[in-house]
Amino acid sequence: MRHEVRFSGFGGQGIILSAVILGRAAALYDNRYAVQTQVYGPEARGGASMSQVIIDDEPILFPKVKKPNLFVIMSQEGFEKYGKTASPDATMLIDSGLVHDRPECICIEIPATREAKTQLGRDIVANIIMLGSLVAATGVVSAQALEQAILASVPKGTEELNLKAMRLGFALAVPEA
Amino acid sequence: MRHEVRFSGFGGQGIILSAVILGRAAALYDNRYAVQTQVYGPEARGGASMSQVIIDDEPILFPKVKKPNLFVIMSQEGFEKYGKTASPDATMLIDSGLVHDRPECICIEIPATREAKTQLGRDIVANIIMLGSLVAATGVVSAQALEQAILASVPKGTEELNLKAMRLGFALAVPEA
Amino acid sequence: MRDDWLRADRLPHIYCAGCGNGTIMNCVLEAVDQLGWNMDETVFVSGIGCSSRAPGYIRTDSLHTTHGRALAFATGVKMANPSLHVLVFTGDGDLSAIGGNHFIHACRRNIDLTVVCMNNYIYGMTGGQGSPTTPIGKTSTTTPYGAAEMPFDLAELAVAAGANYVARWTSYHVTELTKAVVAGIQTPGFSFIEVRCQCPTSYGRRNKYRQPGDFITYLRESAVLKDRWDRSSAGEELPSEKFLIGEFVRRSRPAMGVPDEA
Amino acid sequence: MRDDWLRADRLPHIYCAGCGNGTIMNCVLEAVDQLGWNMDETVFVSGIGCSSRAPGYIRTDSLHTTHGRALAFATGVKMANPSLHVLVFTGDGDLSAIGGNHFIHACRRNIDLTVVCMNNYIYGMTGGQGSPTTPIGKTSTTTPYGAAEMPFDLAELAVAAGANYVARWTSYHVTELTKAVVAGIQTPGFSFIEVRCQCPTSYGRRNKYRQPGDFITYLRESAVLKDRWDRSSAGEELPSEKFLIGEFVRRSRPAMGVPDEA
Amino acid sequence: MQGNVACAEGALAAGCTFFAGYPITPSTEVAEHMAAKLPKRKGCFIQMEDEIASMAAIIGAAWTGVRAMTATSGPGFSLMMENIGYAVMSETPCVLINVQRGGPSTGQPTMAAQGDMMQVRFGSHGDFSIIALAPSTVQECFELTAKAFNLADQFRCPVFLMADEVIGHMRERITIPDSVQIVRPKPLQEGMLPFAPEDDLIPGFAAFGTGRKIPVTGLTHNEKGYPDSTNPARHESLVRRLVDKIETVRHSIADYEIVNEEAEYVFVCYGSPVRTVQEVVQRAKTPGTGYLHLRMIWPFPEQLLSRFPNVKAFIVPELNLGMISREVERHVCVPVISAGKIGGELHAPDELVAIVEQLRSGGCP
Amino acid sequence: MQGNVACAEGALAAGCTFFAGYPITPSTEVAEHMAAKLPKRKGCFIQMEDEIASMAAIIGAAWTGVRAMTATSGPGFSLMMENIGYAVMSETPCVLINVQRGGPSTGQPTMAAQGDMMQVRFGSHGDFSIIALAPSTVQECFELTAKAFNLADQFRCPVFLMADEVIGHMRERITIPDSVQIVRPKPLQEGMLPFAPEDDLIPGFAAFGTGRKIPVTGLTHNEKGYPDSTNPARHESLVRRLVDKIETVRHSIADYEIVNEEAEYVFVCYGSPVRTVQEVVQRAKTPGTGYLHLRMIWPFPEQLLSRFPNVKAFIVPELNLGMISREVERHVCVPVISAGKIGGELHAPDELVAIVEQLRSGGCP
Amino acid sequence: MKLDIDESRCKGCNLCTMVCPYRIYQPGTAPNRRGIYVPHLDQPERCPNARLQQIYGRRLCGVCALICPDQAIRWEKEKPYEPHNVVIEY
Amino acid sequence: MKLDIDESRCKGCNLCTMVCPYRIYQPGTAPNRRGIYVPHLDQPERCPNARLQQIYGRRLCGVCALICPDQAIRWEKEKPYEPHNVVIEY
Ligand SMILES: Cc1ncc(C[n+]2csc(CCOP(=O)(O)OP(=O)(O)O)c2C)c(N)n1
Ligand SMILES: Cc1ncc(C[n+]2csc(CCOP(=O)(O)OP(=O)(O)O)c2C)c(N)n1
Ligand code: SF4
Ligand code: SF4
Ligand code: SF4
Ligand code: SF4
Ligand code: SF4
Ligand code: SF4
Ligand SMILES: [Mg+2]
Ligand SMILES: [Mg+2]
Repeated sequence: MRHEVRFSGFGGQGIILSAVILGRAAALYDNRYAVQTQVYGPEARGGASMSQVIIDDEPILFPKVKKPNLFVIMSQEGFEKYGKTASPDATMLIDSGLVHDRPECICIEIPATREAKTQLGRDIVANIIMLGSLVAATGVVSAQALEQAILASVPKGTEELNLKAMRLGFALAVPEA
Repeated sequence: MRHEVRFSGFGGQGIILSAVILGRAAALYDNRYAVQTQVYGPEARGGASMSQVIIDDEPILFPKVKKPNLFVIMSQEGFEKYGKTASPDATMLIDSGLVHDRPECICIEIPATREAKTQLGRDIVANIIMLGSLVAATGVVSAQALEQAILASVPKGTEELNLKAMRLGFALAVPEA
Repeated sequence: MRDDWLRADRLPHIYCAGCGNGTIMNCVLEAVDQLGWNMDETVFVSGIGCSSRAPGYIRTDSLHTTHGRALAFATGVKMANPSLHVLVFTGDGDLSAIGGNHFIHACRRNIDLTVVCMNNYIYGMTGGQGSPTTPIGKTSTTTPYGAAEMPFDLAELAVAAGANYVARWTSYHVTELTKAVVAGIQTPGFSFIEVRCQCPTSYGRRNKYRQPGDFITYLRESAVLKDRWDRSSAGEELPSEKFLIGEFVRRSRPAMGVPDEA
Repeated sequence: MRDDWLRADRLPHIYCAGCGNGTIMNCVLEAVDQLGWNMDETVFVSGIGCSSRAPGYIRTDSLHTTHGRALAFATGVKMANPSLHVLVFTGDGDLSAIGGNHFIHACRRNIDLTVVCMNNYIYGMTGGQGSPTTPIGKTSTTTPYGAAEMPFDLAELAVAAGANYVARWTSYHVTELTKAVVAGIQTPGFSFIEVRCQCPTSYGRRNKYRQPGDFITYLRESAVLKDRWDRSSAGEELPSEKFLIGEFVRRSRPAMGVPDEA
Repeated sequence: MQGNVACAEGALAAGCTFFAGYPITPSTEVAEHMAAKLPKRKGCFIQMEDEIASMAAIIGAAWTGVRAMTATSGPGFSLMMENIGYAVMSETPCVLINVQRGGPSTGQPTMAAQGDMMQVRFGSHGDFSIIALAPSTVQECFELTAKAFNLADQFRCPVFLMADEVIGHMRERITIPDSVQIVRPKPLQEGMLPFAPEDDLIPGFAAFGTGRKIPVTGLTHNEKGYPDSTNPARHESLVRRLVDKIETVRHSIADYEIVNEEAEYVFVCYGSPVRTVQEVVQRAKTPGTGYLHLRMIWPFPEQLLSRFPNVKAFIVPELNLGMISREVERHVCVPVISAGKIGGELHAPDELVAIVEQLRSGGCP
Repeated sequence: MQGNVACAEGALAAGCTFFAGYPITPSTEVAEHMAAKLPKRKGCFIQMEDEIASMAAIIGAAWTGVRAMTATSGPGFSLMMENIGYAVMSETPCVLINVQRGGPSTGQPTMAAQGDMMQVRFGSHGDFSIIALAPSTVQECFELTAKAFNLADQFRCPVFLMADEVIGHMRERITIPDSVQIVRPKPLQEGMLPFAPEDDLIPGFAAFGTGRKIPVTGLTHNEKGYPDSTNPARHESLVRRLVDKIETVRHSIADYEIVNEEAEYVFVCYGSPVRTVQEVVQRAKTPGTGYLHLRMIWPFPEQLLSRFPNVKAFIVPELNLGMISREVERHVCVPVISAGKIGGELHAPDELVAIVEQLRSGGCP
Repeated sequence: MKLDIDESRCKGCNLCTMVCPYRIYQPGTAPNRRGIYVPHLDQPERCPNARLQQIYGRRLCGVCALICPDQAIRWEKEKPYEPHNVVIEY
Repeated sequence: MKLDIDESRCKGCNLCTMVCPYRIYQPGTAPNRRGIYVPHLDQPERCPNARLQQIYGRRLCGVCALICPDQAIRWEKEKPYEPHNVVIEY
């Protein structure tokens, strides 16, 4: 099963790191194939940043996302530039505090930045919350793989904070589970 | 009639200027065709400098000298590098005070540098003496053309000196004329 | 008034929040505006870098050139038509890394240009590599263990290379900077104004000035007035974490490209 | 002794009669010989120009590179193997025209090189075009009406750019020059020795020093000892036709490529 | 007059008033002549710190509306590659003279070559096209340099005169006309955007200082000149236009001479080897031979190759190891004999005759 | 792992201990990774003042016997052209990585392209040859970079890894072997002159400091290394050897993959477009298609084109307006379809399928 | 004249809050649609520029506008011009 | 030690004639085979280097050899070594 996941938000939210972690989870810990790409450069600064991951069971040849089926959108501009055109059968997680519009596809609202600030005191981990929610809601990678990938990717000393964020993400996505 | 004339000597003797003057005489004042080329660069410095002129009645296509029929050689090194291989039917004028060897072809000895010094007090015009001798001995261009070309080519104020040198060259080439 | 000089259809610009480049643009436009310059006779030239994007936001003829070459292009513009006012925006990388040779030669020739260097100690545009002005010990993506090379003192270099006007300020000193640009413009020959400024994204982030305000505070606190120091220091060396601000030279060596009336 | 250092099979060299480059080669070889250097651990590097041909006559490993780039190549050699002694021969054009950027950066980094610049005020190799050191008013094939641009003071530039050792002598001052090369070599970091010298062919010919001896006389007479001037001048400016000789700086800023034992 | 001086005179006749350069053998006389002449005509001669700066300066000057030129040779040409790309992208009219010498690297500074013929077309990064001319006589040095300015202005691109050391240093008599034809760029119409093409794919030109407030950039840009470098469609349409404005007219602007269309053995030649070919074909009347002499090499006018119905082989004598012969090979299915020669000497007529004879006797040279 | 990081890791695995570079998008991560890793291995990372200096520094370093590399992209690559020629002429082994972005000029700094494929072969002045590789996966970034060092040492020439932004910034899992094969230059035999070729046309190598007193120059030189730049025969034999040492073995060193020799429609591809071709040919099994995937593009192994007996047309999908397609055209007489695409996006599989279908239905795309 | 922050330009860097001698700029507390915390103005009438610009015919102080990297600060004409009565706290 | 000018190297620049404190070098008067006016030596035994080099074990003065651009000046060993009696003129 091929998944094409698109992340977007503004610079500083860790959009690219999110994609890297997801790709790593799939490729290194779930033993599937993953290719991660991103939009670079100054035009992407200030404005919306974007990053994508393809996850597949067979080797990935054509490496570019054709039609994402999963979205993680963390800013209004990101939504406008990279989320608006989502196809109706896609699933989109949005940071509900930062994105004002809503897509036509399946939409899961996660108040990640707000929760990061209020519950964990650090809005910097909002992206990890979103990742947790993404995995909980879609199972695109296994929860264990995600956890391992997070541990392998975040700065020393912040592991606990990030795992908390991940678990918070799990919880926010499946509120009553 | 195609003439291929080769000049050689050491830097500072005015070897290139000689060729330029001869070409100019032919092209501008005798209304024939002339192409002048030369050897350049630091390797030519210190060592032997060389310059050539082709003079012809029809346009000159292939512009490089194939087999010079006229030589003007003003240093021993010039002789060794550019004169030694002259074909037997060629004519060579040499500065007899500076060139020690003699070629196998027709050789006309002109003590140009010595005469320039003793008669004119300036060895710098030895090349013009050689040019005068060349023209007197071979008629490769007309004497009038040579005179005009010299006047058009030498620094202001030195015209008279150079014409004297030219005439001295005429005289040296045809001692009893 | 200054707003006339801006291409409003391109704003907001691509600079990160709190980037010093925008501030420096303001001061330069304020200066040319104070001088009553005509937009149609003014040309802005730049190389490549965040700083070098500035001319693109200004409503005049402008030349956004290749990395490091702004001064060589500007030399062509000015020498071909000395009646144009030619100003150059450049960065520390653009001016003093790849462009160092054009810099010293433009100083030497004393071409009648006004050059404003946005010195943020880093290559901002490419994401934060060390530059020839990165202070010893500071981290960047190419100096992960701290910069080990001595940085240039750009103002001193400009003086030694021959420029007629040289000054240094920071993006905090907006009024002094504006005045220096005016003074530089009014000095025939090459005028060089170095402006130390904040890059919160590429430099600040790795060196504890992630917030623009913290960076501005650092600049304000490290800057020492040259005049005052010269008077009081008795030849001591400035502590290495400080730098001098003020006018370094104003003189009248032979210059090139000065318009006839000037 | 010095003769061992020469590639006798390439002599006489291509330099014109009386060219100062040959003299400067002698002094440098004398200096390394005095220091007891091993030919097999010594590398000479140069760019392109008459001056830059010098390494080709020396019996060591040598790198005759591209025009202006000698210092960048030398940086590679030295940083890859600091135990090699690396000396650079360069010309005023090679070093300060096309190579100016590598020059100031090598000074700034303070790479442990010894650089000898044969400053003959001209591009000799290409037949006498003006260089960044041609004095105002002097003629060359590209300044037929007299040079109009201010020349560089290479020694001052090296000081401002950060070199640890800077001196200037002339091809007349053979013993002082030899000592300066020794001192430069012994100073860790970048050592720069500018040598003003005669090019009778390309410069002298157009500027009344056609004879090597006249040129040498000019050099001797225009040179003013820096120490003496500093003591006696009371801050006046040196007359423009004179220049200072002597040691400009000797210091110990952080350097790169210094071998471990040094 | 020397070829290099004729180039300078051609530029002056065309109204060139700005020269920025850096000395290099064997092109230096172009600069030296401009240094002597421009100050007397209120033009600007400036010797820059290197070739990168020289190229930059002429682009800057060109935007003030003057005709600007530089001259160099191999090593300097290599250094100009980045800014040549900038001239292409910014559509700046300018003229470069490359008096070719033996490469690679420092190589043979004083010897002739035509080794930069592929470099001039492909030496800068990315996709682009340029116009390149090559003189084979001192007269053509004058004429083609003057023409280069017109082409540069008309097509708003860098135009190259690819001379070689033989032509550059050769002295021949030339005829200088009283005046030369001058075609300046078409003006930027009122209300048009500065990078919006007209029907010929070329935008009108307005100089700096004329009130049009043009933002010039080397980034991919829109018709206003604003950067738009992450938009694939924008890049594609811009770069295709830059190429097409030159390539689509390659047959109509071709500058060439064809001798003996009936020939079986056809020389394709340019620059100084043309003279040897002429000697072989015209003077020696070597049977069955003819030639295509290209004065404009790029864009390459491949249709001219089909003007020889009886051709059995094309012979391409060049002072390199085979460059334009590659281009010929792309377009024909008869044998293409690359008669490359390096080292600094011209092909002797006999060498070319020998190739023809070998071909005629069925051999493969 | 990211493609750029894989390049750096490949270099480290191959024993590269010297990196000199200048940052430029999209290659910068190569330098950044080397900056982090080399100091820990007693190697030298140095950020130079520009790309000219970077290229110079690696040549200088290479002569001390270390493995040296730089990395850049279009504008920086253009600046390196002169010193690349020097590396060729001085027979200095070194490795350059070019992560290609959209040109000409500043163009599209963040978008992928393959627009420097002709430049790498012809971008420096004069005649020469080089070796150029192109990776299509992150794994190949690692492997081909390591291989590049071996080729550089074996052939004593600059070797280029022509990556592109897609591969450079893509993250894929890779397998890093415990060790990679390392082939160092053959030593300069006692009594041999430093530039005297052996049977393979390549001289032995001795590093500076080992007592061989080698005079290295970019001038035309004799076997001792002494300048001899006005001697035509010397130049010809030297430059021909420099070209021949690479070109004569082009078929034996070719690095490629051929799929479906029976194909009628054959893609010739390299770099990231290979992946689209694989998708079309292998996964979608588009009938009648096959491909030649070149990992080594220069020297061009034209004999491989004849391995497809049934070919009706070659299709060359490249991220440029047609570069390697030109080379294919030189060697075949069937139609060559240049499927160039610029702007930064890869060909979608459908686009290539459409070309095949149009060809099959007799149309001309 | 009325002091105004152009919300479409402001990126919330808070430099204005550092430099105004009157402390007119206060850090924003809620993000706008673009996610930016635009400062809010505390009694902007106190700004001498707002009060006196038209009288003096030139800009006074103006430090905030000069330092604002995003060209977001300006003074809009209010017509008809009426001087405000404000409490100035030194 | 014997002072000697290598005729195959000397280019006749006459710099040696300028610098020798003993005026040992005199401008040449006749060209050699290569056209060069090589200086001739006037009582070269007076050179302190010629006299004392072997005694002191190092080169003395040596200015002529240092300035000679063509590496044409050298001291050859004479065996067996015998001090010369020379008149030294100061
Ligand atoms: C020839 C070339 N090399 C490298 C680059 C990549 N590059 C673009 S901007 C830049 C550095 C800019 O630094 P600086 O001038 O300080 O500007 P800042 O972004 O910091 O304002 C570099 C290296 C380029 N565009 N061209
Ligand atoms: C890139 C490049 N540009 C120009 C040249 C031509 N060139 C060779 S030497 C030289 C000038 C040398 O001047 P300088 O360094 O002062 O040496 P000199 O000959 O005076 O000793 C020039 C311009 C070249 N070889 N390469
Ligand atoms: S990266 Fe730095 S210099 Fe560039 S816009 Fe951002 S803050 Fe400014
Ligand atoms: S041209 Fe000048 S620098 Fe060159 S060798 Fe002759 S005298 Fe020396
Ligand atoms: S102009 Fe001065 S007083 Fe007025 S708001 Fe700005 S900083 Fe404050
Ligand atoms: S300085 Fe400008 S951009 Fe920054 S917060 Fe204030 S108004 Fe906004
Ligand atoms: S200094 Fe040397 S080259 Fe000059 S004349 Fe004396 S011996 Fe000869
Ligand atoms: S060593 Fe001194 S004294 Fe002896 S010959 Fe030379 S210059 Fe004269
Ligand atoms: Mg910067
Ligand atoms: Mg010089």
